[in-house]
Amino acid sequence: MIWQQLQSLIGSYPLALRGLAMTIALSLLSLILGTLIGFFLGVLRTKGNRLIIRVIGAWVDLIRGTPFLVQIFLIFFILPELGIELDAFTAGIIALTNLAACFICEIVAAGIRSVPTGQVEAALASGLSQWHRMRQVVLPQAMRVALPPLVGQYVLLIKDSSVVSAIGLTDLTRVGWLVVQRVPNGLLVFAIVGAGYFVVCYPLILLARRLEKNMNAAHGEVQL
Amino acid sequence: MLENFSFRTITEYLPLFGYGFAATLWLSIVSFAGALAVGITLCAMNLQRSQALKVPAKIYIDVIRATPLLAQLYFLYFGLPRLGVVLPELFIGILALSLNSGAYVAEIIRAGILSISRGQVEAGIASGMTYFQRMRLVVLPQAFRVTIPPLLGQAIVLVKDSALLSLISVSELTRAGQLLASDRFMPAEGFITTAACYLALYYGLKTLAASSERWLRLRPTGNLK
Amino acid sequence: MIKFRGVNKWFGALHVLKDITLNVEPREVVVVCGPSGSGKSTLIRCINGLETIKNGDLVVDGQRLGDRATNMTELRTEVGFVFQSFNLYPHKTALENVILAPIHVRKIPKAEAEIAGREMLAKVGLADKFNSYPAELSGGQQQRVAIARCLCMRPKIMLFDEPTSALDPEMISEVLDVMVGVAEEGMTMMVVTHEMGFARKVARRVVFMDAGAIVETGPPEEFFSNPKTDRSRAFLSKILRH
Amino acid sequence: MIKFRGVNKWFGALHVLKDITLNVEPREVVVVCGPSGSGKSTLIRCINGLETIKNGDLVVDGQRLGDRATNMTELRTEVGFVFQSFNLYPHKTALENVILAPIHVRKIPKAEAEIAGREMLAKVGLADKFNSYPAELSGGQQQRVAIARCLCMRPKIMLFDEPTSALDPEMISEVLDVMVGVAEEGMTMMVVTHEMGFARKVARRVVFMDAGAIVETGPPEEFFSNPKTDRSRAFLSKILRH
Amino acid sequence: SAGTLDDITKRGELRVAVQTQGPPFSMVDQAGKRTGSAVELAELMAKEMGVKITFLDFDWDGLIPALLSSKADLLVADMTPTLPRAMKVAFTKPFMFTGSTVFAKAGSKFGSIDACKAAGTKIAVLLGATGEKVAKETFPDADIKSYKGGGPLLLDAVNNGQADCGVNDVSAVKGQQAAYPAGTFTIMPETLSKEPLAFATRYDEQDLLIWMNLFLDQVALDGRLQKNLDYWVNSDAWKKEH
Ligand SMILES: Nc1ncnc2c1ncn2[C@@H]1O[C@H](COP(=O)(O)OP(=O)(O)OP(=O)(O)O)[C@@H](O)[C@H]1O
Ligand SMILES: Nc1ncnc2c1ncn2[C@@H]1O[C@H](COP(=O)(O)OP(=O)(O)OP(=O)(O)O)[C@@H](O)[C@H]1O
Ligand SMILES: [Mg+2]
Ligand SMILES: [Mg+2]
Repeated sequence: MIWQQLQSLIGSYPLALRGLAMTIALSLLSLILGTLIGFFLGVLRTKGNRLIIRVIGAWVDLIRGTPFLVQIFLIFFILPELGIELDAFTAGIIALTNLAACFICEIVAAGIRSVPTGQVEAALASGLSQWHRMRQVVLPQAMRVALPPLVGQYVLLIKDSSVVSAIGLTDLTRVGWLVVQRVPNGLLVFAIVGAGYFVVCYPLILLARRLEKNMNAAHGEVQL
Repeated sequence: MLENFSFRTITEYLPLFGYGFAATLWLSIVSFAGALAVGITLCAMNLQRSQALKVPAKIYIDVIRATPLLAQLYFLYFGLPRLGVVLPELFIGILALSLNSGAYVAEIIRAGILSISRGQVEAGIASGMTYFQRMRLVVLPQAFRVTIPPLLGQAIVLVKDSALLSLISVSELTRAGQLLASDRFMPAEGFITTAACYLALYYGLKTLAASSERWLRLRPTGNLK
Repeated sequence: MIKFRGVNKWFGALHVLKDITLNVEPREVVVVCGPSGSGKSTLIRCINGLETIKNGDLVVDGQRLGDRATNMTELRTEVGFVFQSFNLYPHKTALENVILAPIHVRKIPKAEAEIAGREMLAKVGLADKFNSYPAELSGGQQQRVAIARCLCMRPKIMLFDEPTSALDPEMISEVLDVMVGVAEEGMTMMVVTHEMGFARKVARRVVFMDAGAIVETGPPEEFFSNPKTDRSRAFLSKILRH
Repeated sequence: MIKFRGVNKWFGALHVLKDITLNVEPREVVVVCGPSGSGKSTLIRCINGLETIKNGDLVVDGQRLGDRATNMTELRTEVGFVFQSFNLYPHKTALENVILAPIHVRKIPKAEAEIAGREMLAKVGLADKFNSYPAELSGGQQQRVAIARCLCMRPKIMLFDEPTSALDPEMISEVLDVMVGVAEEGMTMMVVTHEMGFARKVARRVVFMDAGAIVETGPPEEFFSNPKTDRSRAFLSKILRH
Repeated sequence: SAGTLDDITKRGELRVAVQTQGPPFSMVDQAGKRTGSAVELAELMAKEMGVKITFLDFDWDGLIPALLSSKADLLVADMTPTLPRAMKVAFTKPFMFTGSTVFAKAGSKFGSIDACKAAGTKIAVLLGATGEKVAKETFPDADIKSYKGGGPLLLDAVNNGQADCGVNDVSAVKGQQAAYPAGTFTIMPETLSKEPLAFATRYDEQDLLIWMNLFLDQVALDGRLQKNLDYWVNSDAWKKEH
């Protein structure tokens, strides 16, 4: 029986590859866009005017505080009522990008806040403009602090991307649901789905750990 | 969908949402307590010198972080019965959430402990404290303060993750919204009400995190030169 | 060059600068000393606008601070500032630290800035450290890079906030030597320091502050040998005792 | 009391302690000085086992370090250590800092420990700061709490690693005064410091280290006025110049 | 105003929302191609309209929103047209009738409907499906567990022992047990209810609704409906080819 099921599963590999490709495409696109927007928002969150800071803060709270599924539904099904018609892929990218940007914004803001004020003052004292202070002095140092949690967040976002299957995109998790209709063995099917995510996520986790270690080495690692 | 948004139907389903809210709340609390236990154990293993304890903890944490909760949940739900262990769904759900969040909690606590300066540990060594005295009297009380805000952040994640338990027939908040959507075909009403409930939980936890942070800042710790 | 007239400053309820009036002439070297928390750092940080003043007049290089017409960024390029904790950019090499502001603020071509930067680093005795990162340098070397970084902007005024107090004893002299060199070339300088040897050698005036006010001013020989107020006497007895 | 015989230590490829031989008698006060990186900290950290030695003999209070029979935890209760950066426990008040080890290591009842702790804090001049947290104390006050914390364990030996070098100039004297008091009560002390006034006043011997080796030892008067080696002469010229 | 049918003709495309709830109605075969009884009926509809067909594949959660927000023209699934549901969407005539049945693992003590009525029996149903309602009425003392994700998971749950028996649409159960070795399950001969299955459109698509009803009449008359049901629902014939 298991043997039969396995055979049947192996036959589904084109579907699985398509799902994996969809997961990777969704994640890659939205992570790149989300990182860019997240950086921009993160800088505004620490340096912008008070109103902007509050608006960004409220938006981040709203996105972090509600289920991602609901966000996708609103974008895909409710936006058309306001005249914004989107196909499923675009809607998925927008929802994931928005989610990514909100989390990344917080990480970047924390990184910027961790740069010692002395650094900003030194830049200020030598007459560097706000843009150069950010670009040359603050961001490169904030990056060192932000990079490990950023990569860690990528892993979480890749896993969150599975929710977009609710609006009809056939990603890796969705393939699991489709296959389990024909091969009704939840354990086997979702173990394989899990392995698919592992293949994508584990290198990122290793990267995050590596970055963290480099940072600690630079700051002198603490031993107990 | 929005122009016929029916608040009246929502009020009809309100008791169901109330029940779901309470269920999500208590099973999140229990799962988080479990996650703390799992996390502390894993972290203790991870900080040992012995590779026999360290390596399994590391592998566990990596595997949990690199795979989706859904896969872990099904792994327990369909896997345990094959080993002859049949447990109620609720129990399996709480177990899965605890085991999943525990891996993240372990990393948070580890970061907290490692953030304590070497000098603090040395001061303990120099005054003749044993390893456990140092941990208990010097390191952990300080690490505890550092970890409270990120732990509450993890609690927020856990509350939202608990929605997945509706898949293994645990009735909670998400389930209430789905019922409204499938009985009455009112998805907008169902999901927006669900989202509002989660948002309320989120703000509760966030307020707690903010006030704990303020409390921690009031109590002088001070980064010394 | 620097003119304080009736300057006051508060941090919340704390009155940190009380009615400060002080005049620093071009090419003059002034040493500021006083107990911890007396407002020395605040005083010199006001000069290049790292702190803003509440009332009174503060005129630097002919421009009144707080005026609309005064372009702070431009003014700051004329005023160098050396910090107690060096504040070198840790992600840039010594040379990159030195040429960053000339390139982006003074808009000097990179090649040209590099030549000037190397020259300046050589002048402070770091000809062999162009490509070292701050973390690879000793404290004394870092502070000398910081001084070179200021000098490279060719400022008219240089401010130092306890430039040697984070250094090991043997490194102090190498930094002070560089500062003496700068002073002797005719730079206008205000230096917060407790290094009395330095004050004796190059300062034209010592300013003693306590609790936010200037208590005593005078030439160093007079101030050290014959302090006029009880407070300065008590202070000097503490720091000179060992 | 402390006996180094042919002690060597490496950090990786770096030979930090080279064939150290040194004897500290009971009630003797020894000052260790030398350039940064010469191994002073490493030397005294070996004494209470914060660092382990590679070879040679190190006997403290009659017990040989590295021996199976030697209980390091017990030995450490007899050896107090004062750090350059104080290392007070930031989550405990001054009094709690002082009584923590007596209660948990010496197993003294809390009430009794509190009485002794208050007494000790009063002795270092902090009778009004029992319930202050470290962050509420100045550097000099923090270092005095750290000294009281050691004294409360009633150690036979006290080790100080640059106890005043993180302090503002006026706070140095209050800490040194306390240390002079401890020395005069007959404590065996090894002090890494560059405070020559302190060395002159209480040290019986000054040990000068360079590049991991003891280069010169002698009574302070002799060492300061008439250093025997070129290296100690160069070093002294640097730190005494200002 | 132009009706939906005009829109479809102009677009050249019929957009159909489906849920992949499992054989025999809607499934994905090994090659990844969408197929099943309901799917083939929809394809037939498009053929008769002379347009191409696009399937939009949703979860149960997304199915109704897709129709209501006009992402899809119609909804093709094994959906029971209940009266509360019909308050929101317009159902066609039923294309077939079925009923909920009870199944259990072969050889278990749950061999009859009465045996399943025992208090505490764990009964697996699909969330939101009619089987859920029926089970609640028929087994008031049982422990009803609602699953999401399609009928096959009910079989898996019963097979694994997470539930004692399951309640679902009889044709679905018969179709889905095909994935297991023959004789794994006992399917009770009685049906608990008689339920129509119908397609759904919106009430603002009256022209489409009329057309679909006509279509169902036509295919019933010319035997194409029966052929479809015989192939997919009333026999195992499909299993050989899919
Ligand atoms: N940003 C700030 N906010 C509130 N109070 C401040 C701030 N900066 C300094 N102060 C306070 O203002 C007073 C004067 O500080 P300032 O740093 O100018 O003293 P200082 O003479 O430089 O002391 P030190 O020798 O310790 O550097 C101190 O009491 C200090 O606590
Ligand atoms: N844990 C360590 N690992 C590797 N090298 C070390 C370590 N601790 C110290 N060193 C190196 O050993 C040498 C001696 O260090 P030590 O701290 O004993 O010098 P020191 O005389 O106390 O200097 P300072 O006056 O700067 O405190 C230095 O070159 C230092 O870089
Ligand atoms: Mg200052
Ligand atoms: Mg040292």
